[in-house]
Amino acid sequence: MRRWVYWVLVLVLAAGLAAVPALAQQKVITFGFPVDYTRVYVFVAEEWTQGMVDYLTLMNLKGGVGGYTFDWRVVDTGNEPQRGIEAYERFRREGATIFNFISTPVSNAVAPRAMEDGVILLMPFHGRSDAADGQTFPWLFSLGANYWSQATVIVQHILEAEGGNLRGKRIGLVHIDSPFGREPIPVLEELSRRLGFEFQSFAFPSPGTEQSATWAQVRRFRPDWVLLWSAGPSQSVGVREAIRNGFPLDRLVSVIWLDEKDMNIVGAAQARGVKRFEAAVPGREHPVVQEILQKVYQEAGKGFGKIENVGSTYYVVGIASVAPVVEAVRIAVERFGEPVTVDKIRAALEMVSNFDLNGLMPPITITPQDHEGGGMGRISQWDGSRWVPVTDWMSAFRDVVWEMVYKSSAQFRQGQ
Amino acid sequence: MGRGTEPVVRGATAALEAVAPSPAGFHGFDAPTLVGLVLYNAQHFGNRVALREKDYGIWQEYTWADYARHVVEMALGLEALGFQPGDALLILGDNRPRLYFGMLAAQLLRGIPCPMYPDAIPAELSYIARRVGARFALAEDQEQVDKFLSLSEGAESLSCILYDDPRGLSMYDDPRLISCDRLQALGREYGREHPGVVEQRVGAISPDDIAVLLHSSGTTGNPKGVPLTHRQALAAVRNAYTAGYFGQGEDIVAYLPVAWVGDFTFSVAAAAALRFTVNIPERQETVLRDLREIGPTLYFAPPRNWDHMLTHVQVRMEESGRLQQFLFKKLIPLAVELERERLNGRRPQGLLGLWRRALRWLGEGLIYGPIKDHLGLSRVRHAYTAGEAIGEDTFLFFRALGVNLKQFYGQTENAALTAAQTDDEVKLRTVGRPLPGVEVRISETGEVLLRAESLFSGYYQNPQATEAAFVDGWFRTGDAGQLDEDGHLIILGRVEEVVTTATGVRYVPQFIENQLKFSPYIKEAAVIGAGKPYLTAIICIDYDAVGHWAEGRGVTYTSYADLSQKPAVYDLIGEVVRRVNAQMPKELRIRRFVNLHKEFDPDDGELTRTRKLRRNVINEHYAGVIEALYGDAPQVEVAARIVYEDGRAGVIQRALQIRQVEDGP
Amino acid sequence: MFYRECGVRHTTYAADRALAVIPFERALLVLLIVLAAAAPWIVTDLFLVSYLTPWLIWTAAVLGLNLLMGWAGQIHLGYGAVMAVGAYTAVHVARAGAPFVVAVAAGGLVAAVIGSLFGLPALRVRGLYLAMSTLALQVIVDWILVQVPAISGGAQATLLVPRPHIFGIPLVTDQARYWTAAVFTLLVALFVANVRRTDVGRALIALREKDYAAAVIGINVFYYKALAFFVSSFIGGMSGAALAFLYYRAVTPEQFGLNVSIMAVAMVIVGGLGSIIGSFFGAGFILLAPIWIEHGLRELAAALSVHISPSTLAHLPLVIYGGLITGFLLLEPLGLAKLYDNVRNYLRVWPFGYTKK
Amino acid sequence: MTFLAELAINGALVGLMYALVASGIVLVYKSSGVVNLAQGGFVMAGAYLVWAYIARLGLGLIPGILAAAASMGALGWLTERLALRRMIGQPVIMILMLTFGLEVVLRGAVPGALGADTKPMPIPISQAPVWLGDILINRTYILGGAVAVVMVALLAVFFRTRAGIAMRAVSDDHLAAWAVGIPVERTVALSWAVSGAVAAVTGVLWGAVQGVDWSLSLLLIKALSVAVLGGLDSLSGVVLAGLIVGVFESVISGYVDPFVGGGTREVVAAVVIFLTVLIRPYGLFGREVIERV
Repeated sequence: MRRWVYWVLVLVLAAGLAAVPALAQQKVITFGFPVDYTRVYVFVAEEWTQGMVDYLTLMNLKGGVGGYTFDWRVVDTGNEPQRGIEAYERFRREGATIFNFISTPVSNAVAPRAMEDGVILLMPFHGRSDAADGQTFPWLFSLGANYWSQATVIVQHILEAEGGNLRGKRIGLVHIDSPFGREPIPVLEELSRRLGFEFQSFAFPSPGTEQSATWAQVRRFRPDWVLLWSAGPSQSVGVREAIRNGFPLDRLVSVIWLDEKDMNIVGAAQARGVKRFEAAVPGREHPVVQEILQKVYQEAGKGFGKIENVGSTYYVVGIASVAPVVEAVRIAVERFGEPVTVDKIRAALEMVSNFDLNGLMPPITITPQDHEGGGMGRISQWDGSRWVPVTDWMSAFRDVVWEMVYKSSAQFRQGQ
Repeated sequence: MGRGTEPVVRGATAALEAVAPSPAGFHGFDAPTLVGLVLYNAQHFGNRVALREKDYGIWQEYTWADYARHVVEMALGLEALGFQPGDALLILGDNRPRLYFGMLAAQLLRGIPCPMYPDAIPAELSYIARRVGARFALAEDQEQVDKFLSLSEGAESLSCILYDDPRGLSMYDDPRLISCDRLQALGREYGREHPGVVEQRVGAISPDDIAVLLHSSGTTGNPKGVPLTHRQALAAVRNAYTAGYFGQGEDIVAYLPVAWVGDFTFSVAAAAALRFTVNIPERQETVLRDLREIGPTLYFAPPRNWDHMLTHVQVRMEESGRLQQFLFKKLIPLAVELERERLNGRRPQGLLGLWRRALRWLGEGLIYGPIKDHLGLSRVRHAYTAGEAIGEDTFLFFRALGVNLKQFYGQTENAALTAAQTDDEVKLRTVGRPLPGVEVRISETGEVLLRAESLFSGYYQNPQATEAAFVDGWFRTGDAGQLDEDGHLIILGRVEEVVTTATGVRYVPQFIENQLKFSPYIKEAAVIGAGKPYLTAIICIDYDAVGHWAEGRGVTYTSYADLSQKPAVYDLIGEVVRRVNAQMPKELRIRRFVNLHKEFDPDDGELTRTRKLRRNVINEHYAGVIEALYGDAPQVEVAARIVYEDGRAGVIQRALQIRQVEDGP
Repeated sequence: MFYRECGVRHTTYAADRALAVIPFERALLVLLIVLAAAAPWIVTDLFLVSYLTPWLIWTAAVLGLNLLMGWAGQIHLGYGAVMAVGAYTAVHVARAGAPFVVAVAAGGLVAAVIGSLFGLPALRVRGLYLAMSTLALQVIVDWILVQVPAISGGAQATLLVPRPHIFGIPLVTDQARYWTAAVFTLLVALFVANVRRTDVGRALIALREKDYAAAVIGINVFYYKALAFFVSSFIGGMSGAALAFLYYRAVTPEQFGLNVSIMAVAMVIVGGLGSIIGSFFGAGFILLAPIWIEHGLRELAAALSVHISPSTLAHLPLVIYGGLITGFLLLEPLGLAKLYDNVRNYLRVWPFGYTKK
Repeated sequence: MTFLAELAINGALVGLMYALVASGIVLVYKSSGVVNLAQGGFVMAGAYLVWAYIARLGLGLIPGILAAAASMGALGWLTERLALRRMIGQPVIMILMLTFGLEVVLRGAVPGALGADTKPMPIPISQAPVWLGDILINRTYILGGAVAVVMVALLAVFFRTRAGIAMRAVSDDHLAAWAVGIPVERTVALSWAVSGAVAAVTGVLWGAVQGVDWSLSLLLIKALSVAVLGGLDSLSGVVLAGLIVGVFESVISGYVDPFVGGGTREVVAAVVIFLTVLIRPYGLFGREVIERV
């Protein structure tokens, strides 16, 4: 018994230690996906990673891009910065040049290293919102609407729904009490000054599985609209509380983190009407998703995860977060020629223009100044079985967003 | 001088120049007295460590300067108390620095230090006290003080009892008691009042003054006083040094009784002449552990200690892990074999030899080195044994480990040093060549005779014994021996031990007993046969070894007596006896033996203090058993007389089994 | 086998209680220090950056906690908060322009003051109740960190750590950071080792065994408990600062959350309560085992070409890791230090089976 | 006023549900003096099992819950049998760490085997609110609070039964209980089994509130606070402590949050604990000097 335990320990640890970094092959671009599979980002990590890897697999099956194929390393970080750093350092030495951590704390902890090391760090829908500032953060790429942009898009939708006038209206923000949850507050405050609506925020502490007191406060505020700003299990709790409190669900707009599973937990039918911000088109109708289903899953049998996940909300987010990089590799080969280096990819990323993957995602245009790519998104609504778009791709109040970005990045530079 | 601020000692150094004028060459032989050497060392090597004693858990060090200061202060204190030249100072206790200081202090005053065995009983004490007319005694602690105080007969003259360790003595109000601290304070005061007295005293000592009065172990009758002069003691040291027996500045352990000649020669004489560092263990019980901390470079132990160490190693190896046992069982026989070949003058040859040498080298790291380290022997340059014959297994085991174990031969009368094996000439059966300066001759009766500068001049106040001990100026050692073709001395046993059976066969019982005792399971053995038709033996089992052996085989037992009578134990001992018998001529084989229910005990007078058998006592105590051994009965009833702690005596009846191992001719 | 103790004798009590009395161990210590100093040339920089550096700093932190838990016997579930206070203080002080060493010391000092507050309940309660009250304080400190943007660093709640300088030399390379961490940990280890040998250390141990009894024999329980919390928090604060400067390079509240506190306690226990070497082992085990198990399993799965879903593969290490903690405690409740001690004793008494005194 | 009442009532009901989690801890502590840090993991495992039995194996709701409770009881019993029994006599902190290790194992094994994504707890409770005048009360909480009260009452009754009395005796003094012939080991194992079953029921309720995933194990912290506040070895103390924590959290955060602009809920609980320990070191109903450090 005793010996058995020792041997298992020795074996596993030795294997971990002996995992010698393999040298990167020729003409391969390696991604590092050290993601949080087991902690806070459990709700999204599996599908998101699956989307990213399946898209890369599809590219490989189609012969790669400009002669380059893709490789990837996936590992769990448990949302712990030190494990993220370890994975980053390890994968970087294994040749990975493009990272996506799907974890704000880990991304933020790695960011200073990535910028020193010259490694591309993707931060779509997590990490630093001010990564949009390409001047300050040349190596960080938001590649999608950051939370400030999401807030403006949602307010824009409310503005349109209310007929262009929000004066006298009340908008509440129910958010998890964390930096992420508090992020939209200054934007909403600024917009409330501009548009004349009354704004109040309601925080609930992490993990947010108990929100009755918060919603009692919300009810007292009698809001016309409520923005739901959390992620994971607390989201369905929030929707439920809204239902219980008799709040009309079509006036409940969530940040990007609300998906089909949340709706099922609430009760698919009961949740009818909930709105959310959307940054990619869910479902299996899109040709790219169809292609993945057919080539990756049916023909090659190389799907990275469960086939049921294909086309889910977070799955397509995954596709949308690597597709621009693949596009950048194509541009790099075209414009700068071989060999493609990380610097060239970075430069090429800043040339990605009006890229929307045949409509799977909003058109994105990245420039050396703007690493967010325009901050576009749309609002969709749960019809009881699926998400139906209620607006077109749009962006709004860019000046407010950029003001926030510059303020925040200035703060960062101060500390440098 | 280290702490030479004190005028007394500074005075002494000036006087010293007269006594020890020339440090040229090996200074020890130019300076003729021990105390002079100590003062010389204090002057020239004042900061070197002379003594180390473990006390309160750490090693308290005394430099030569400290040594000399203590000696001088004690001497002056004694003088202040009225100590006169020729006065004896009885010294009683375990090895303590103060006891050595006291010895030298007495020498400084031309007195006679008279160390005694610490486990001596009052009867012995009072005999010696009476013989030397002692007025002064130096006791280690309360226990020894009590012994002196209890002396009534023969010790009327005892007027002053000094003690070292004051624990438990604060309530004593006997006016004769004086602590050593007080003595030294007195001495300092006396020195201030009598400037120059130290120089005078030092100047007055003669090399022919008695340096110590020892008592021969006295296998029979009362002990005889053996006075040794400075000259004789130093001659012994010189002889040994010239033979390469000692080096300079050795680390030695002082754990054998102060009253034993070896301790005097090693820890006092040689230590002073060759500037040894003498290490004193915390207590007798901690010797083995302290030995490891000391890591002596020169180590003496009687054969029984070596046997004990071997048993200790074997017993602990049996309790060790499988890997260790495997290595031990592979590597030790190899080393023993190599050593045996080496002693026989053969060197490993060829590929096999290379392989075995490689294994030996490996074994040094894996087994030999660690064992030596555990035993405290890894720094030993010279290891010696003497007193009686050492078992071949034991001897070879330690030599195989790489301990340079050698035998020597000596007696109290010759300051312990008569003959010794040298590094190049170790023969299993001999005790080596006579030391340079010692002449050895074998008399017609086979007795070993001696002549040497180190030899004493006569027994203390005992002209009769002195007369009997010398023949034509040669000293009769009383040992039966012979010289082999290389001039090596072979000791067979005591002359008087040669006994004859009823059938006229001559033998030395001790020799057979030693053969038996080489087994780890036998602690003591008495071979009986004088005037009897055949040989029998009384065996005392080794409680630890046999007990351990029994535990390993599921034999349960409650006590020594119980264990000794177990049939399985009889089988075990019977096997040992059979093996010894196999090496003996047919008429010298042991036919029957009995396992005694107790060990022979010096307190019962069955052993001497040096643990030699007192045959007459044994014959008397166990007459019934001996009778049964020569009968047919399978067992015998004994009335065991036991003495309780409080002194009362009682009798216990016991049945002892008798085992037949050999049929008659 | 390697432990040769013949001739090792002490002529003073100081020598008897020296840190390493056996020559072999002294040699081992020197060898380890030399190896540690030469590590940048021996191990890969991945090893240096990802394992050695955080392991050493964590060890320093664990030593601080062990001082409190192992010697003074006080349970502390809010150590992460103490480290956070140290880290944030140091970073803010450094951002205000103070040199690295000053910043770390300031972090330690502020952490010590706030950490002493954690000790307040210890004056009244012990055991689980103390655990709960320190846990409560962890929650409170966490909350303040997150709530006050001036502390946490604005909307992103990430504070970039200024580049540390030591006497004007910037610590830019991984090697420099590693060496600084190594020296820091060595100093902390020496300090803690020496505390153990002093009257303070013995007073703390008396407290641990039974504080009433300690009070009876004249130990000022109040003073020593407060002292233990102060010193331990000081070390914790400095370690937090060291982590921020030498490893994370950016501080976020997640780096010092409740799970970090539990992790620190786990390091102490798995390593061995009251053991210095155990602190090294415990920190290494708890910090690195999950990582290596994760990679190890991944490599094994790849080598055996077994397809396991990435999510399951991510959860397996937790099972193994938790199983190891449980298994270790069942088999060796005294922690890894005891395991080391077993090996040490095995070799010390070699070739014998046990020590006989 | 209605706002206050609503906060208080919902808070009280949630507090009762905390108390239910905590009762599992108290149960084990009472019999063996061990604080089970894996209780959160047990709750999570229980919820997962209920989900798995119902959604995967197609059991009905009640059979599913019963089966899960039985499985969790077995798990609790095994835990004691294989791990805790071997730790008797070890310092408290070691045993704490052991149960923490178990928690880690559960957190890896259960989601790893059954899927890490959040699952709905398939119990049919309407989301429609219950209105009590102007006061809105959460149906799940009503059910939860009711179950909690019933369960704690059942446990209280259980302590009047033969096995329960044996358990109380064991909690008082292991040796003495042994001496009078109470099977101490079996009793301790029983308490673990019951606590496992309670965890399954708790898992159903909390799973219905927040969905089934690993984050259920986070309930441990809250439950631990409640248990300590109640005094660790008192069931009535746990109920009261649950009410206090629930009400205080709810009411204070309801009034204070808007001013500080953050969620004060957890901090309120923390402050309550901190102050309790300072003022009443052994909780509300705890026996003094019961810790065995």
